[in-house]
Amino acid sequence: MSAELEELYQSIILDHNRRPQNFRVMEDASGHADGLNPLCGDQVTVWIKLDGDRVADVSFQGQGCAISKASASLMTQAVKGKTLAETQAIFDRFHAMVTGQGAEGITGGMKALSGVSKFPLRVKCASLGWHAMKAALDNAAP
Amino acid sequence: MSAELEELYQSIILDHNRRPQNFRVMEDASGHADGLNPLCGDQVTVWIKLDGDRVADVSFQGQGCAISKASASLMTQAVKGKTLAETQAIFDRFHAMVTGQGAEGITGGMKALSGVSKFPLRVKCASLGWHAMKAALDNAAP
Amino acid sequence: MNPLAILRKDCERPIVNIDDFSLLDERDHLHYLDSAATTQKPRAVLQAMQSYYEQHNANPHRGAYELSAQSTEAYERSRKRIARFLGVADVDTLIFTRGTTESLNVLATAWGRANVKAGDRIVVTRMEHHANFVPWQQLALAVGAEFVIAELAPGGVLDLDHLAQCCTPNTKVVAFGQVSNALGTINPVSEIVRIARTTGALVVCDGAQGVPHFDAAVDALGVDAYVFSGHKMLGPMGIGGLVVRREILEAMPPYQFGGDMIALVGDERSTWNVLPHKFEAGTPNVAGAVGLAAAAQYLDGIGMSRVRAHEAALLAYTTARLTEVPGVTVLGPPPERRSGVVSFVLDEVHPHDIAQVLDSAGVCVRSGHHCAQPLMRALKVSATTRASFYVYNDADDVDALIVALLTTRDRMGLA
Amino acid sequence: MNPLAILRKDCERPIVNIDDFSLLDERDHLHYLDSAATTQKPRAVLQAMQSYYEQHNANPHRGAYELSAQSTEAYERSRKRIARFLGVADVDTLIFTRGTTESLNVLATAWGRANVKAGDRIVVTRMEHHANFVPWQQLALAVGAEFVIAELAPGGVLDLDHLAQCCTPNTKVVAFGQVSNALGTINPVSEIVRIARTTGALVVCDGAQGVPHFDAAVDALGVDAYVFSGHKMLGPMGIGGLVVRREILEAMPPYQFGGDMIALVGDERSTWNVLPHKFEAGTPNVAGAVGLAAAAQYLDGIGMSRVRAHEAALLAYTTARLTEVPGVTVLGPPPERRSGVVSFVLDEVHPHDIAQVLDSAGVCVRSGHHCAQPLMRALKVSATTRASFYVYNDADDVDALIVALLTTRDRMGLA
Ligand SMILES: Cc1ncc(COP(=O)(O)O)c(C=O)c1O
Ligand SMILES: Cc1ncc(COP(=O)(O)O)c(C=O)c1O
Repeated sequence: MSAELEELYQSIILDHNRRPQNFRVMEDASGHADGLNPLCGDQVTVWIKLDGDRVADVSFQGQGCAISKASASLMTQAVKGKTLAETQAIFDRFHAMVTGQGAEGITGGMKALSGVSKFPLRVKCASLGWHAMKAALDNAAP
Repeated sequence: MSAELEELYQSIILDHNRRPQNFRVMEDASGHADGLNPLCGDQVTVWIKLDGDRVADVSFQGQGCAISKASASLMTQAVKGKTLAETQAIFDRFHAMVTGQGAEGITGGMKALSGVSKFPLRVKCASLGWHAMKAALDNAAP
Repeated sequence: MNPLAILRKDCERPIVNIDDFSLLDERDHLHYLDSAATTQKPRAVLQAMQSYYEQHNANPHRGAYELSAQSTEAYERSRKRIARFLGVADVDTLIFTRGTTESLNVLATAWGRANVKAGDRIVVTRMEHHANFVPWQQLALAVGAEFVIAELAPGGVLDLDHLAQCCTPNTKVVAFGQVSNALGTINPVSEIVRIARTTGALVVCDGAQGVPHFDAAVDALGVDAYVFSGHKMLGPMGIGGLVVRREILEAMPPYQFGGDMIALVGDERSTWNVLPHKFEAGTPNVAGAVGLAAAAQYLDGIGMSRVRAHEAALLAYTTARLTEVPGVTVLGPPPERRSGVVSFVLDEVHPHDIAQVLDSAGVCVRSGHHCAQPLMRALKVSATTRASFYVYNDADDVDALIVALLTTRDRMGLA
Repeated sequence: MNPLAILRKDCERPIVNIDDFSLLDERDHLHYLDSAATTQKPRAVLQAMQSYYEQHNANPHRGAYELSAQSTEAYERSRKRIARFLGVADVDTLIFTRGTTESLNVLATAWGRANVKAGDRIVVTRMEHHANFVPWQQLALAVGAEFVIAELAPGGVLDLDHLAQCCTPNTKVVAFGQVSNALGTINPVSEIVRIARTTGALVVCDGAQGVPHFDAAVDALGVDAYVFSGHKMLGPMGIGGLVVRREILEAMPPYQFGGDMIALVGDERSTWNVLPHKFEAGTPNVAGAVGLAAAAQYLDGIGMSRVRAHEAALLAYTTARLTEVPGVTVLGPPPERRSGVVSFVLDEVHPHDIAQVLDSAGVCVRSGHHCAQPLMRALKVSATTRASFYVYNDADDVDALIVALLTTRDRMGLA
């Protein structure tokens, strides 16, 4: 078992995979969007509720690997309660981290996703929920 | 210049190429047929006049390389006046010769075509007029 | 010996000299279990292509010089060699294509557009690879035909009764795989053909997972069209074939237009060359054909019955050892009705994560929908993990797979 | 030095190390003058393919394991390398195909069937290769469009006035070759594009004889679609490309259906993957792409301006020396407007016989219609003899050609 693999499947990731946060349908969302990885069939839906320019609530559902599920779960934790500008900044930091451009400014559980950068094939898995979140924001009725 | 090439372009071949025999349209033919080699664009038409089961007259026209032209010219000489059965036998002997199965029973000018067997690519050239002759016989109104 | 040891012994060594496969030879700890996706190539295949380029490279068919004649000869000799391997007597009915996908698209487009009309019916099976599903689905949508899927019976086999119901008199195409790439299911071709022949349909067999693994004996199958890929049978990428009964090929319009496939090109109309050229527009992939012929030669050297037996032995050993891994469910029919493919799910672990952990142990397996989304839906899984065997695999590969699966459970925090 | 000696000096040596080309290196007396049909391959190209198979061979795109990732990486890196060579900035608009013929068929079928209607007009030129003629002709016949041929002006160049007349407002396609394979004529692309842009037509440039011989700078051409073949630019057989402006590609329906090109496959409908995958159904020819990237690398190493200059020098020397052969007429425009191609007829000798005698002197030239029957009709010849040059040719090859032509006259009994 390589050290890189240890880092990929940290216990935080496994926990979020087993017990994903905010893993539910949201009836009164301002917007939602689907994400699909045609290569592996993974699929996620993200719901967003806005309160002014703040993410009042965010949730997701879908099927996918541990990385995609944990990453979506961590995403919901990271952006809930944040302003749109903050959300964008978090997205950018996440993206920089998983594509190997450094983990600057990353806080909390999201750090556990840093191992992904060593596995370029898994960047898509880790990003699936994040891109769906961005798309849900774009779709959101203000 | 290889010996094989000398044999391919014997002077009989060159003569028939320059002054092909029976190189004319036949108005009162019993049948005619076209031959085409799509690779090189060579093309020939052969006319046949039958008298009972005898080839009373045969002619050709077209454009092609020295081998195809000389071979068609020699073909007309070989089959003119022959019965259908004799024509078939001559065709078979010609075919055996150019495909390298021996020149048994080959007489007259046709011998000059034996060099073709060393050049598999030219068998198609040499055969063009012969196949058209066979097709013209098939088309011929008896 | 205990039963497991006997099973292991039956597949203890590969049935080829592993030196023949540089990639496997040089990476000692690589356990390549993804041959259903693509196979590794023996040196003989790479060497044949290299020699062609170094000794005979020229554009075939169009040159009056010797080098071009050699190229033509290399190409057409390859066609003969492959036709012999396939059991196809009428050599010119073997058309070279890029592979299975292209072959099926040729049929669905060139034959399909000319022969399938609104109200007609096209029948495929639930277990088809997308390549033998989407072209027919799209043909049906384009012409307004009905697209019908013959479903599975329990156990991942085709429901022949349902197939028979699907085959109504207006059925114009019945397309099925010889072997499912996702499950390994070997389909009963002669029964399928018998059912399909109750209609006037074109009977199409996707042999992509057939010809690499047993004697395909294509002529004896009694189908109208048979398709395959070179890269799945030790051959190079970018070459494969389409075999169609001569009358059908002759009546079919060309698929692509250009050099070599024409007879006369007029300003307004054109006419076509004879078979096989009519269906091979443009400069052919001579080196690819030469490589594929070398692969056929190599497989004949082993003997297809030995290939089949070796895969069956690997499958039996794997099946036995998988019982050691808690939570594994193998999909599809029992091993006797499968080729060398094990498609499985592991409770609580996503196939993608399995493949990842296995990879770090040098075990290459495929995870995902295996280009068979319609099948995944019917099986109610989003993806599976698939290990597939070939001539260079042996019991060591299976052992590595089992150990890595146990590690995966561990790694994913399962008790 | 006399003028001829100066011309000879300018092309005295090949601009590559001839050791790089095994076939030419080992057959000392071979004068390969048929590169317009297909080129010889440098070792670097063969080596790149071999290394791929020996080190990274796996099915790309679909695997979660490292080897498959390497294969994907090799494939996509090749796409980037070739796009750079072509001068194409939007990498994903470079679609890999089998070659020029397939690329043009993709356009004529996928784009054409969706966009060309009865009463529309399709314009091609008189000098097109069958690959850029017959697909459009057949599209026109299939949909009831008008198929119009822009004729030549005297001297084997395109008649731009006639082209302008042909380009009526209902014109939906203007398809032309960058360079004529039969005559070597270099077409004035920017003027053709300017004329074609007076309509709303899809402007298609067949670059099969362009990109091997000078800097193609595809983006700068201002065309909508550009097509080419790998085997004519030192690359392997079985690979080539299609570059289309992104908006057009995105709006265009897929050409073939199967694995990799799909997003979701439903029982009734399917959706497609993003570019470039949407147009690359089935297992790609990774080794072919890798080989083609190596060819691009090799050509960049020489420098395309040197390639062009060397061919021009060979052409000048050949043109001068051909005057020594009685009865030769060179077809097409003056050398300045030609790439490295000499297409000629010799009084009283059929091209096939010329090629035969030349072959026995080791001189490989092409004889025939060069897949350009419509052009041959206009030139009122049934066939020509064509010598075509590339980076490995030199003055010796030209000398051998001239001597062999004199022998031919002799051999054919001409005074
Ligand atoms: C059963 C089956 N059909 C079709 C295909 C498609 O083959 P290719 O990708 O070589 O065109 C495959 C392999 O991917 C397959 O396994
Ligand atoms: C100008 C031109 N277009 C198209 C083609 C066809 O290319 P390919 O046979 O590689 O598909 C050729 C070469 O034969 C050519 O020279």
